Amino acid sequence: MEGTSTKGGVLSLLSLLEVQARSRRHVPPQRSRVKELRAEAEALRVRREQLKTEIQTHQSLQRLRTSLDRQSTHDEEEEEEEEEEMDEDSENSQLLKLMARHTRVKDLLLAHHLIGGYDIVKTRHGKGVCVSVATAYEGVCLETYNLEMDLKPTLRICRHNVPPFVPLSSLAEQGDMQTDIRAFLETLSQHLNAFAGRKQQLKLVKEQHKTIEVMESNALCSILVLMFTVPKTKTAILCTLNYSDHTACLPARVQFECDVKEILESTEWRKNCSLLMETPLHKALMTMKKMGNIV
Amino acid sequence: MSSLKPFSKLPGLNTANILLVESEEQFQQSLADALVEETSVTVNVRLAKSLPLPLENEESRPRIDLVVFIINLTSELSFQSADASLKYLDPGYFLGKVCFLVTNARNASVPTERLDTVRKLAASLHCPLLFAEDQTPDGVTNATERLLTILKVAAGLVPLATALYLSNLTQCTVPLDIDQPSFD
Amino acid sequence: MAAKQNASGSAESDQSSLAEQQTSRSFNRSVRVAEKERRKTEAEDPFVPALKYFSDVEAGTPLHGNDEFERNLVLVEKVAYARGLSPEAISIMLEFAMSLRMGTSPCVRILKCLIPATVVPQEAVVRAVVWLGVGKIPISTQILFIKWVLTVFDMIDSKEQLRAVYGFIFSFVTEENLCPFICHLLYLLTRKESVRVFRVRKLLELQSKLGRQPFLLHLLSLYKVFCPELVTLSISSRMRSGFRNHNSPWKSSLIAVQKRNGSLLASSDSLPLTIKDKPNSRKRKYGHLELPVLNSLVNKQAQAESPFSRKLVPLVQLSSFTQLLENIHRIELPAQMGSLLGSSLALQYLDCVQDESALLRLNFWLGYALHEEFLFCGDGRASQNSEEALQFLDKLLSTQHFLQEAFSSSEAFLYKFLSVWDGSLLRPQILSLLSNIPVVPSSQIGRLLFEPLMQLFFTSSLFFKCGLMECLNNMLLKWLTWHSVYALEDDLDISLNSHTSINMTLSGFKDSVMELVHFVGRLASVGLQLEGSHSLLLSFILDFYETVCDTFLKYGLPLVVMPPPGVFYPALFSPDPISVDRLAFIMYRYKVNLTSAKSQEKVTEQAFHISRQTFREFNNYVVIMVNCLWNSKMFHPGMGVQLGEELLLKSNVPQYSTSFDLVHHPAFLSYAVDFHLRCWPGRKDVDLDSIKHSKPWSWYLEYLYSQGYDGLKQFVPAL
Amino acid sequence: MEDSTRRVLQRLIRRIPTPQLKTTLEKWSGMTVAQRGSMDYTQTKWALTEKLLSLCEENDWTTKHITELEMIYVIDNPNQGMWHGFQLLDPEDDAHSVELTQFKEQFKSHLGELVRHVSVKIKKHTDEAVWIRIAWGDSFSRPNHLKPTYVVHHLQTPYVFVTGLTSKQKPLLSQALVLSTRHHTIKDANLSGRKLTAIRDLLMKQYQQVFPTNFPSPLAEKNETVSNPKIEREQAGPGAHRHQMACEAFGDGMLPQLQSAVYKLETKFKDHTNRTMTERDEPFKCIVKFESTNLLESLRYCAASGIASTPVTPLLSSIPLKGRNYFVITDNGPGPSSQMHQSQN
Repeated sequence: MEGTSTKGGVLSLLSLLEVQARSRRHVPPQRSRVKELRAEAEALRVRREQLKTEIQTHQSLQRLRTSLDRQSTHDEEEEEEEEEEMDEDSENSQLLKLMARHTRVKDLLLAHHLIGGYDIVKTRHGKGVCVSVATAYEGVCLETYNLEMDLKPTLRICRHNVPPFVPLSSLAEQGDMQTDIRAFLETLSQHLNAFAGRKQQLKLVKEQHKTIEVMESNALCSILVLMFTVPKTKTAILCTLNYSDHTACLPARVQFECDVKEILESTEWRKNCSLLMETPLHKALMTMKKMGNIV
Repeated sequence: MSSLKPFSKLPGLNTANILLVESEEQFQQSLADALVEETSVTVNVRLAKSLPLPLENEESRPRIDLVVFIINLTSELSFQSADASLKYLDPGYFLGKVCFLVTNARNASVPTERLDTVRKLAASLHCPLLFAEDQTPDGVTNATERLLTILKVAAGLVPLATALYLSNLTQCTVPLDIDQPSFD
Repeated sequence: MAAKQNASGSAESDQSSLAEQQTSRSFNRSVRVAEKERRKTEAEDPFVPALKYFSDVEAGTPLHGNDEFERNLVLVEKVAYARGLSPEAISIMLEFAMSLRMGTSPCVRILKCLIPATVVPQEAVVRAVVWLGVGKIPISTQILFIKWVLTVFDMIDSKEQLRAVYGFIFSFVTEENLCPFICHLLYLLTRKESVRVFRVRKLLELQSKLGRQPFLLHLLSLYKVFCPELVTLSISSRMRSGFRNHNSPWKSSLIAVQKRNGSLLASSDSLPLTIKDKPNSRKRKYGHLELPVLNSLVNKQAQAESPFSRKLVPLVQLSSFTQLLENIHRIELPAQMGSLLGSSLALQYLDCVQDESALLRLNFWLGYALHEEFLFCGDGRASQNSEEALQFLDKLLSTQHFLQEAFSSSEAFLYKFLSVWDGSLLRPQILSLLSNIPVVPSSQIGRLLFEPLMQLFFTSSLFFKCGLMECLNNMLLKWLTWHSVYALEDDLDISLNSHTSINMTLSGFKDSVMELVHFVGRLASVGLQLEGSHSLLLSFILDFYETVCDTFLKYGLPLVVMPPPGVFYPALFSPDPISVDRLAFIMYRYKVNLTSAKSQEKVTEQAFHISRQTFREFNNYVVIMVNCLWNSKMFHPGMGVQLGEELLLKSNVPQYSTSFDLVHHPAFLSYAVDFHLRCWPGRKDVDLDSIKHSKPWSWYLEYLYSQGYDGLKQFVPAL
Repeated sequence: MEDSTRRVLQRLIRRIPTPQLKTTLEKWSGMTVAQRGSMDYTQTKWALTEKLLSLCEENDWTTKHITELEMIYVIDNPNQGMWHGFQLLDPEDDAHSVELTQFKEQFKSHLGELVRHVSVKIKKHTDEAVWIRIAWGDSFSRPNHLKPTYVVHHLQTPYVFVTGLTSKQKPLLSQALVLSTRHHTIKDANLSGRKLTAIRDLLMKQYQQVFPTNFPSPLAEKNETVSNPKIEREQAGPGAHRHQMACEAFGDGMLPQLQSAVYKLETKFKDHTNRTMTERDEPFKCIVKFESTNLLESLRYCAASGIASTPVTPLLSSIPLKGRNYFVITDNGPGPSSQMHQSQN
């Protein structure tokens, strides 16, 4: 009664066999080492051929490209000799030409994108466009922001990932978007770049100047309160940077607070003030450090 | 729409090609992975959400030896899409080159009528109706093996057996209602 | 001590009180010991005063800003969630909550924390139920209470008093929101005597009002099991699980407490493990599956409660048969049903006592569990190949083997399961269950068995094919055995199954067997063809025919069916000698059966008539075998295998006619060569034909017999 | 010390699950180092509560301390209770130069003018979020610290997140906020959920949005799965497109965990033949509620797997787009109602 009937029964043994058979089937068939190597060599050869041809086409493309570039700059007669040079080329020169053009255009687009131009993509079968605005600070590419807009009936921003504290809607109203979008995008990108710049500065400050305490900051990075300490006297100086112009990376107002007034009277601190107004924060602080005004 | 034809292309040497149609695209992947493990013949698997298949793959697509419709009984949608896909198959396929694979048949949330409809469909097309346990690895391997058994025959790799012959033996039949009360 | 009281309380009524009390004491003792420990631990902690507070806080004490109440309740909750509450604690808290002494608001919170540590005293539950009647408890809370009862049902130490108020509980079904839960509770409490006409009428009335609600259907179907004459509506077996599990509010904490008390209970649980599977498999229905320890607890209850499983050990000392009868009669409700299934002694008595209602109950519950677990599983438990399922089926199997017959419910289940089976899930169990099913009338057999099996057989792997062959062989064996056991010489009416009252005439039985044999014949021929006559499959097939060829002599069933050519030839030409030998043996047995049948036909009048066809087939086969093995007259005209002369010539096999004699037959070639070497050690060039000469031939045959080919040995002289 | 303080403390400790209790108390200034050391967190909640109450006696903590503690806990576990989003409208010119200190004063004073008994506590969280805890009283009763309102605002942004606010207190709070943030009006953003973070991310667009672009990010290029050459996906193209559409509609990567979205459809019966129904003036109402542990995830899956049609119907896509999860759809043209039907499948 205890001995359960299926255990060890013929049926369960059959199942066991089946499992074993499966496991046996799933080991790949033994192939001799030599065969493998041959196959590998063959594969490699094929690959090499492919690469060769690719290189060739690429080279010819390059030649065409250069010629095209020259065409756009230089004058005709060279272009002609270009032409005949082309003619002795193989019959698919036409195709190559097209490809060349294509690559050229693409490169141009890319360049435009890299230098921070907005690139525009048609969406929903031309019913809308998607504009992306890249931001950068001191040659460092930062976030890219996107706007998706309806074209009909009127130009309208329907989707975007611009942070909420950037007054997008008001910008859209002021720089009247309908008439010239370019201007609007211009201002927007100013805002965004400035914001990105400020954020970057703050980040850098936090990284580079551990001795300086960031008392307060906000999401827009429009207000920044720092705490300096004067080396010898160890007096604390509270520095408030106010970026009231949101399209700028530099503060519009800088003010120091310190219970030892005469420090602030001193010329060097006046200089510091202007320094902070003119140069990016982290650099300014660097110089101030060098001057020995702050720790 | 162009319909898929069983004999429009030449068969490959010692190869069998199977098309798994499943609207949910869940089970087909694991099945496919298991199917291509087969070493005795080279099995090519094509996965589709529904028929008709896109025209652009027309050339690259090999001759399909077996079309499997995977139906998840818990979802009405799954059945509907399979049903809708059927009309894009050449009648030639229904001579033993189509089969239905049903999952979740033992699930409590399945209305009994649905299973009956699937049965009726399979029976009316003289196709085999397989059941599979897609949850457990064993279930998957088993389903794979059963498909392979049919596929090999359908691809003409089994001597003395043809697709039509096998499907005659295995085709689904509509059961008269087996609802004699079971608790007395 | 709750358990004790009501044990003696119920003692007045029934006369088996003596034994019962003893055992209930023995049980109570263990609990009491546990209690003592608990008391000790509680002595120092502030739990006792907290309980005290709840026991004698007077009604109408303000609740708001009542920190004392708050603190005490927190205390109780803490204990409850940590170790669970002792029986007294439960009675006190339940009493407090349901009596609404401090209004309805604390009710829910208290109910939620009623986690029993060991058992729930039943009279506490009864009182609470009474409060349901009087108190103005909000309906949601009432539902919560019933849910709680359902959750801890198996931990209620005894159900006698609950049953006593069956009618009272029943009266709640009219309350629409409570109805499902009440039905569930009734379902667990119902006994034969509690089924009454007016109750049935009430339920039917409700059904007409609420529609065919599953919970009503289930209660009704249970009623129907007890009193089929009262319940006349037909209940579809495909009905879904009616009672969902309501244990959600307590589940996690229950698990936790069980886990913690686990060790203690495990130690105090002295139950043969045979009982264990069933409760947990039933538990699954109510979703307690994840409480392994609860099961042991349940078993403890089972032990405490069902006098039967309790007397497992002293069963031998049972003096009077009447006592036993009572005990069997008082086996109650699934958990106990399970224990019943588990223990062989119980089954033994059940078998000889033939308690119809108990069997009905068993079947009902079994069919239920099977459907629940394998046909209508929830999303979570889609993967059924779990250990429980396995144990469950194995248990069922061993039970069936013990009883030598299948439960009709499991049979019904199998038919449904086959139609959705993938062919691998629990294959060994399912196939061996299948091999137990009683004879299926030939009108049904095709639809119920053959069609699903065909599809599975031809699409599944070789191993499944072999398995199915094995299974069908066993099925045939069982049928034949039943026949030989139950067939009465004087009349041909045979009852095939002592419990399921299938009676069929001998001819009917013969038809079924014939159907089966022919079916297997079909499967075998095509199967061999598809699998390239794989020798493993072939051997399983030959097993089957070894059974078939002896139906008359071994099992006295007047029936002889020859194997189809699709089996005969692959066996004859198979490259392994064993198969050929076994074929020879089978043919020999056929011969013996046929001859004896013929002789009987001569002597007795009412013997059966074997068709000329059968004889013709047999003779034909024999001729072929002899011709190709011995006389090396292969492909002679007038034989089964015929080929055009020119074709054979084209094949340019030298003297093709000899190519399948015992010397050249691929199966025996190696033997021939070996024999040749032994016979003429000197000879360099092997000339097998030289074996054909009369003397060496007889030696050769001797040599083959010496290698253990008895089939051939018996076959040859039989010619 | 007062009884009320004790109760506040008791309630608070019961609210804080034992594992968090330690970390929370560590951050709190109310206890001496020795006292912190003396805490044994393996003890039961009950014992801990007792211990803290006794400490409360000896350090005589005021309600201030306790609320301090509460704030620490709430700020660390913000995803509790129902949070509602509000949006400040038409800012004044100097709205952008509002900074913390002045905001603090302004808010306190404004609220003080509106309500006699109110205790306000403002705390700046590390991520530029300003947390405000308000315990309301009215002109007769003292502030009730058991049911405080929590307000979260990011300076210079037009969004405010509130929990535990009754309709009675709403106008007061609104006014105080509007004035102290230099805006003219405030409106309900129709966005609410159990997870503050989710609501915040959704409104402030702090989740990964996807836009159509010529220059796919290197990440997107990288994760192309190398699959078995024998397996070919026939409709790979459309699938990818569907996925792209889904991502453009709902965003990529981890999405804000929104639990529900409610659509209220109000439509008039239009049929000339049936006057009586047509002339009913109150509209037919139908409410569709989508619920899930992470609704946006599920919607994205629906779209990506083709269960829901792409391009995604505005009704669904406007959840992340407009940042709201409660919509009322009335008959202005057949458009929305038809979409409604679509959105249900």
